[in-house]
Amino acid sequence: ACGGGGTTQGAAPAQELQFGLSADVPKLQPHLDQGAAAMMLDSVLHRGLLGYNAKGEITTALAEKYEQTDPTTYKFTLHKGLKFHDGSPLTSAEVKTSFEDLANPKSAAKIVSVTQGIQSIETPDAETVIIKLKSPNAAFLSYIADTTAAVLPSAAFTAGGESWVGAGPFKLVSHDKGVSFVVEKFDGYYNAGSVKLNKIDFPIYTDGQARTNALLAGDVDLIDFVPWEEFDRVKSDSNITLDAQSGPFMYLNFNVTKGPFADAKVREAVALAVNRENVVSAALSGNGTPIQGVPVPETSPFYNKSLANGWEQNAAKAKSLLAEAGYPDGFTAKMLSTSQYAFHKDTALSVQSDLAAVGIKLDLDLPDWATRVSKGNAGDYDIAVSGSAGVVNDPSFLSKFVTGPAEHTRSFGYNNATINDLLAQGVAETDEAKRKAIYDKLSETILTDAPFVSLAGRAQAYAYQKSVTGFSNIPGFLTFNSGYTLTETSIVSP
Amino acid sequence: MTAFLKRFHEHATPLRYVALAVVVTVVAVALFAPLFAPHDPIAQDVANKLRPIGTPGHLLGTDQFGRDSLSRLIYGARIEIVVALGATLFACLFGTFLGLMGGYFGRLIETLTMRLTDVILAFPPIILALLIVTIYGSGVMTLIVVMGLLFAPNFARITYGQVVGVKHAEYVEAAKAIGAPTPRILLRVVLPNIMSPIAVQMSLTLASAILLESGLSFLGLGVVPPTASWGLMVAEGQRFMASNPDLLLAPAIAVVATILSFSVLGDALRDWLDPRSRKVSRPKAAALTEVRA
Amino acid sequence: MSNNTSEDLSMEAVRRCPPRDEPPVLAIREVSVDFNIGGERVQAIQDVSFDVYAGEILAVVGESGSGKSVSSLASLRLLPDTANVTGSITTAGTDVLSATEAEMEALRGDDAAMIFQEPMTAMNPVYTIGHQISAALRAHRTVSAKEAHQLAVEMLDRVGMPEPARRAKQYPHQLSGGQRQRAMIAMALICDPKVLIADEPTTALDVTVQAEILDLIKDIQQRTGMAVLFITHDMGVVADVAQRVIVMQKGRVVEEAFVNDLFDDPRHPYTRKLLAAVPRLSISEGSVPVIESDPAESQEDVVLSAKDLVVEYPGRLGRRGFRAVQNVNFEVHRGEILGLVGESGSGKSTVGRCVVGLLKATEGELNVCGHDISNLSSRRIRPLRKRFGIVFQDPASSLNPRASIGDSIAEPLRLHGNLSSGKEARKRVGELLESVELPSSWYERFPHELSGGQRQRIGIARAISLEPELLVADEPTSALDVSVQAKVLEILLELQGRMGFSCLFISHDLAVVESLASRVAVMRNGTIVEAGSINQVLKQPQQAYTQRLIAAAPIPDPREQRRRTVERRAMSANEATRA
Amino acid sequence: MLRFVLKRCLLGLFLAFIVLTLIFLSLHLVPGDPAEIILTGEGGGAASPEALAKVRSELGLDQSLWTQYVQYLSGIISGDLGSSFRDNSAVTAAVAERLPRTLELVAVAVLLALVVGIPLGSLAAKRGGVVDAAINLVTSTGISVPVYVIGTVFVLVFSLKLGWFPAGGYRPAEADLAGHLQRVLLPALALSFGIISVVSRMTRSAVLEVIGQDYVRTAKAIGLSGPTVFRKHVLRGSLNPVVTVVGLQVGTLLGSTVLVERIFNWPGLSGLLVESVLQRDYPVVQGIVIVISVIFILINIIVDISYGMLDPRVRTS
Ligand SMILES: Nc1ncnc2c1ncn2[C@@H]1O[C@H](COP(=O)(O)OP(=O)(O)OP(=O)(O)O)[C@@H](O)[C@H]1O
Ligand SMILES: Nc1ncnc2c1ncn2[C@@H]1O[C@H](COP(=O)(O)OP(=O)(O)OP(=O)(O)O)[C@@H](O)[C@H]1O
Ligand SMILES: [Mg+2]
Ligand SMILES: [Mg+2]
Repeated sequence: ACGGGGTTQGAAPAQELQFGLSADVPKLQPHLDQGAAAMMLDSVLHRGLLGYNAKGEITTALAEKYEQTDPTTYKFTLHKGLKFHDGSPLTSAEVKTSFEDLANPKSAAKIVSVTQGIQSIETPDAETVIIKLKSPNAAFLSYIADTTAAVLPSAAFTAGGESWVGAGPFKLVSHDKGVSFVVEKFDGYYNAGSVKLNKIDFPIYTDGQARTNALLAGDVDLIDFVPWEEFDRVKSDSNITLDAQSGPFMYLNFNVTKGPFADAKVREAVALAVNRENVVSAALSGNGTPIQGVPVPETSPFYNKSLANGWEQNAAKAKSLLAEAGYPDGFTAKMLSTSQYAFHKDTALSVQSDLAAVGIKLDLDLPDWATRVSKGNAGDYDIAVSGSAGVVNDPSFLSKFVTGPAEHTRSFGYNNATINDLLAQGVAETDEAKRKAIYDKLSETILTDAPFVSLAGRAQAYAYQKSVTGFSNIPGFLTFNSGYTLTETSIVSP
Repeated sequence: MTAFLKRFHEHATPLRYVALAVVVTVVAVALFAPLFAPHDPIAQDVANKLRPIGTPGHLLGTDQFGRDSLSRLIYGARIEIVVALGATLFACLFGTFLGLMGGYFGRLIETLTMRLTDVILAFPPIILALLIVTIYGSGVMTLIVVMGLLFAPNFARITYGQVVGVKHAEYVEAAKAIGAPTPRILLRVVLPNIMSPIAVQMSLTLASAILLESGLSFLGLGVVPPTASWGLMVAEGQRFMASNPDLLLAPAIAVVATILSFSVLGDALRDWLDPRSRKVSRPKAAALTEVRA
Repeated sequence: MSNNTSEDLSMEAVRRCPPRDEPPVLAIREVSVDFNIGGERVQAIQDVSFDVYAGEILAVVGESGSGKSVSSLASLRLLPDTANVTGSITTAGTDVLSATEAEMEALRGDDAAMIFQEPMTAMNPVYTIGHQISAALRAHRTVSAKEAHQLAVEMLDRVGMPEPARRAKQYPHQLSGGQRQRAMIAMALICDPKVLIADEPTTALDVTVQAEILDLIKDIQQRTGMAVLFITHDMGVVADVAQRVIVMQKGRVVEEAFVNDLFDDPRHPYTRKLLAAVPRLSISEGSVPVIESDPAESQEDVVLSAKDLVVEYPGRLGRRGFRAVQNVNFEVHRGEILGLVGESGSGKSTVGRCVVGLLKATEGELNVCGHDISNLSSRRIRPLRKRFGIVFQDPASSLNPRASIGDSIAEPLRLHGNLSSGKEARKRVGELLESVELPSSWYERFPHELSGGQRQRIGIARAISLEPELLVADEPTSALDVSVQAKVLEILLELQGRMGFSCLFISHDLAVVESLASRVAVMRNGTIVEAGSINQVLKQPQQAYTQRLIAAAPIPDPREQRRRTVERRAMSANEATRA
Repeated sequence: MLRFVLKRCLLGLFLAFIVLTLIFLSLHLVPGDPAEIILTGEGGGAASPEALAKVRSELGLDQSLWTQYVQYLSGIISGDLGSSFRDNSAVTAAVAERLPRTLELVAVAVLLALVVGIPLGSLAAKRGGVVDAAINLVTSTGISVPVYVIGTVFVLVFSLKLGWFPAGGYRPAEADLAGHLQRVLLPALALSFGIISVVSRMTRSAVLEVIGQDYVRTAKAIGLSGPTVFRKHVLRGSLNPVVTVVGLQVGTLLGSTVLVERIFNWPGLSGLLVESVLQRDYPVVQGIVIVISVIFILINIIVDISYGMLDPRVRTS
């Protein structure tokens, strides 16, 4: 294939990367951004105090160093002479305003549930930031290492948090709406010396197949979000590396305010009735992992093998649970999913077939995504297919799926005091062994109360030409932070 | 019926017989789908997914759920026939009516009818479909109405364009002069003389209907899964096109064959309606060359 | 135009002895044509042979549907695909049945030109006539578009088109029947063809124009030695122009003779019948068959009256309209046939269309069967329709091409005739077909499968199917051979006798008008210039135009016609000098 | 003539107003909340009720429908199509940027369709028999294979297999003309497939209709060559339905090139339209629909005028 990027041939490759991006980003709001494409841009344009390395370990970023002075106090020391792309200085004052915004419920920051726990932010000098929490939070650092905790220039807050100017390793040089972003290396970056790429061109390819084709044709060097149907095709190309990690996961929600699913037994029956292998195979083209219990990643220290398979398929047990709940002959219910995303629809179809086997007949409601979200938020469903990810790999991410106001990613009307309690204990506990015990307990509760039914982890993949080195897909939910590794990426001659 | 067949035979070419056979087969298969289908079209068997065409037991292979493509194709014919034909007929009747009225009467009626079509046309089809379906929910009936509404303006405009050309013809005047009431003039004089582009448009619309059904199914606005429809199968197949082209092949061929057959029959209808071409003239040309030789 | 006797005499000589030493320009040998109708072969002509030599006019007369048009179309290989032609045809040196398409293209329009029978459908409605004529020229000559247009205008002028420059820019539908025909003739003559095949070229023309056209053709022929195959049913015209005549019947040539011989001594019974049926203008014979209607009675019963009728055609795209009829007044009484004659383009058809409510009068009053038709909505007119009928001038375009002729005739019966069954309709249609001398088995045929005269008869059958009180007949017999014409006239007279039917009879054939009408009105330039009883107008014409009209009417006697031509030329020469 | 155009244009404005009102109302009837989508993105995000309320009020969605409508209308009258919910940019600018791109695709596709479709249809009509059947097969395939399948095949073959073209994308013509043209060709070709078929089938039927007319025989009789007869008389007489369908195709395509745009990654208007619907970006949807409808209404006016041009018997008044 002929090179569109002009980076695949020649002796000394220009350090210019063509990155096929999966979506346009109309507005960049690092504190809010949840989409893969937006987070990718956040990770090159912006930086927070901390970051992640390729293995998913917390590293320093704008903060040269940090320490936890007591269970609720963190002290960060910034690099000297930090600058935003526009040349304005980045000092502790900017860090403070940024964190205040992150903690403000009205700003809808992605990690607001964590940042709301901030008691105070002190800035004794231009390079020092001291953050005090109301109560200990074992996962606090993981959260603020996410791209969302970027430090933004104060101008951003008058623009509602929108910011194309940051303190990240690259600065935006042009944005052709719907077509591409171009960023160039920012010489004022604290670690500019180690950044090898001079320029990254992000042509936008919203269609997965088109994106894959562009990579295979050599038009681009790297793509994100490889569609599952295309994994085999990409893998079979010897010039290309497919870098997949388990990412977000698919699960079922219930409307627990009415009907059969108000009964935990029925929900558990559902959990036991579904064949997760089929979901992986049919909806994700086999590129995922069945999750038969609480979705704590296997790599996590909190992973408990005995609990991880608590929802192993068992149709007989499911049936008896249904009978116990008073539905020996099953019932009919409405299942909400969306047709806008094929994997959501296919997951629904797979589940529909499994549940039919135990007598639960599901009528599918497959509107577009916006309607799906509205209906989810309004509880206009009996059972729903969802897909989401935690922000961090720390099990505290589970709170997102079981507590909080009505929200389409959560079972409608679900509220369980025991679970809420255990979650609170979990983040407050700093001792790892004790934490593990708490989360095991939480897992057990979830297994029987089934506030959601996990189905499968989706393999989230980047794919790139062999000439691209240093880029890597950060495992787990951190896959969306993989843009952090672009600072180490370079292009070598093949 | 026998008269029809006789008339058909008059214009018949082997191709037209094949086309008739295809259409009859599709309709029969659709009617008696349970008799023909080897499997339950929605029964999943993920272990046997994405089998290629020619797999024993799954003649046309299986899809990503391991559902039998042949059975889905057979059941899909039902939906396709109902939806595509239904929408086409609806569009044709409604649109032709509007066009006839607008073209023939002119003035206020023209303004009302033709501007109504302008308004419908002004909405990009996908948007109109999306709006209606999201508001009223998807389903076969909605599909028929949506697509009928969408395609009606095409008929209206084509009819209109033809009618304005024909309405001053002397034979129309002659019909007026013998006191034929206007509806009769429209139906018996004007319509037969403008029928051929309408007939062509019908076969085109049928194709568009299947395509749009496919597109809408793709956007989840079509028939509700797991019900099969050809359009849905084509849309699904496209996802796996690069890796498993077989999945697309069967429904695509079914769609092409059906549309081809309908357009061949459309041509037959055209010839049938056109007295000038009603006697197939090919043998005559041959005779002429014989004479010359 | 000079008119000395010696030239006439030399012409007479030519008529007798066409030059036979050269090969014929058009040679038709044992040609047979059959058509495929619904898989069956229908023989149209059989073993037809004749020759046309340079400088000669061969007239073809015969029964309507006898294959005259088919033979002429065959000579230029213009028959539809459904036709099967055998035999041999040589046209201007080209073997027509084996020539390549390119050879045919070079032949057609240049060496051999054709005038078609029905000019309405034969001209492309989307081009101006000027354009179409210059296209015919430019197909064979390298001239600039501008020059070609100029020549086209000149040609139009020569064929007697009034205001040729303006007309050249008009579309066929904006012209009267006769004007279209003149455009058609201009198109055929523009390249000075070696052989001209003229299929009823003057049927739609009033006699004055007809006379001019005939003169023109003769003129060109003398100048260039053009051979002319002249199809006509008008024996007067035959007498005027032809040197030799062939007579066709039922697809065969039944007689071939020099013109004088044919009139003096017809051999074949059909020829005799034909000549016997020819209506003759009384002035040429001295005896006047007068059909006197009782004026006292008819005064009461005015079926149709026009007062200060004005009709205007709207202009296209905002241009000024055209006033085709101006302040016309006339009355038709019950049981009366009013003849309407006059110059081509004078507004006769326009009046006719107005009478049946197809056109709205711009001004004035038009009373039909007791209703002021110019003020009625079309819905109110409809019930009246069964009381009046119309025969359109152009039969080809007035028949629905998608309806079988049977259905076309049955339509009024179905609408008004409260038929009890389809069978009855078939029966009635069969009767009607037979009454216009067509086989009742033709129910299923389509208009394009008929000859011009046959189509015209369909139009007549349709118009009389309801036995109307008032009939507007626009040149109803123009395309009919005289024997059929006689039959049709008989039907009209019979209707008149039986049920007091009235008729506005538009015609350019004065003899026909005379044999049918009791009164006649003469139109020119949109006004009625003279009106009165047949005797009055035809015997003592007051207006110069009427006089010319009568002088121009051809007489079916070659010697007499020669004399009249000389007279007429003298008259127009006088007029010209006076003017 | 001028009066006719003027009248139709005024009427067109009124129609555009109706379209506008309809689209405005129906968009608000459609379930789905712009604020939710803005805040949650495509991912499985969650948004707090406070944040939702804040965004709604920023977008003016908390006002009554009537107020929103009046505001929108007054904006339109002053030539302002509003600004996007998603990035606050002016809709006018977005449309101005995207429209030419889609128009370009459509124009190239329609041009191709005319250049190929009319001769193809004529050939089918003239030759009949096997040629006709073969063309019928090709055109039937052309109309029944979805454009996204054809497009995908093109990419797989021409870009991946043969490497002749890039696999989609867009380069502004003024910056990189060659790159621009390289990327126009395949999508336009894919798009033209269906139109070629439509044009060809319409042409075929219309030609058959005209070819038996007496005036065609006359044209032959004056010695015009076969091609001239065909071009000037047969085709000319057949154009009416062809013009009609081409007009319809152009109009319809403007809003329906989304699938091609997606497959070839062409940042056109149609893609933006669909995306804006999915994202419930009302002002953008409204803006685009208005622009498309105005164009369509104009096309229809042109087509109606052309009836009068093509056939003098049709009186345009
Ligand atoms: N549709 C039309 N638009 C404009 N002018 C027209 C139209 N129809 C006829 N005319 C004009 O009106 C005049 C009268 O036409 P009309 O057909 O009544 O003549 P006519 O007396 O029947 O002649 P002919 O004997 O040749 O048939 C002619 O000059 C003709 O050009
Ligand atoms: N296209 C056709 N298909 C079938 N039959 C035809 C066709 N054209 C002519 N005929 C038949 O062939 C016969 C001869 O027709 P032709 O037109 O030559 O008659 P004609 O002598 O010119 O008569 P007229 O004086 O009435 O014009 C008629 O019986 C007619 O019905
Ligand atoms: Mg004839
Ligand atoms: Mg007339």
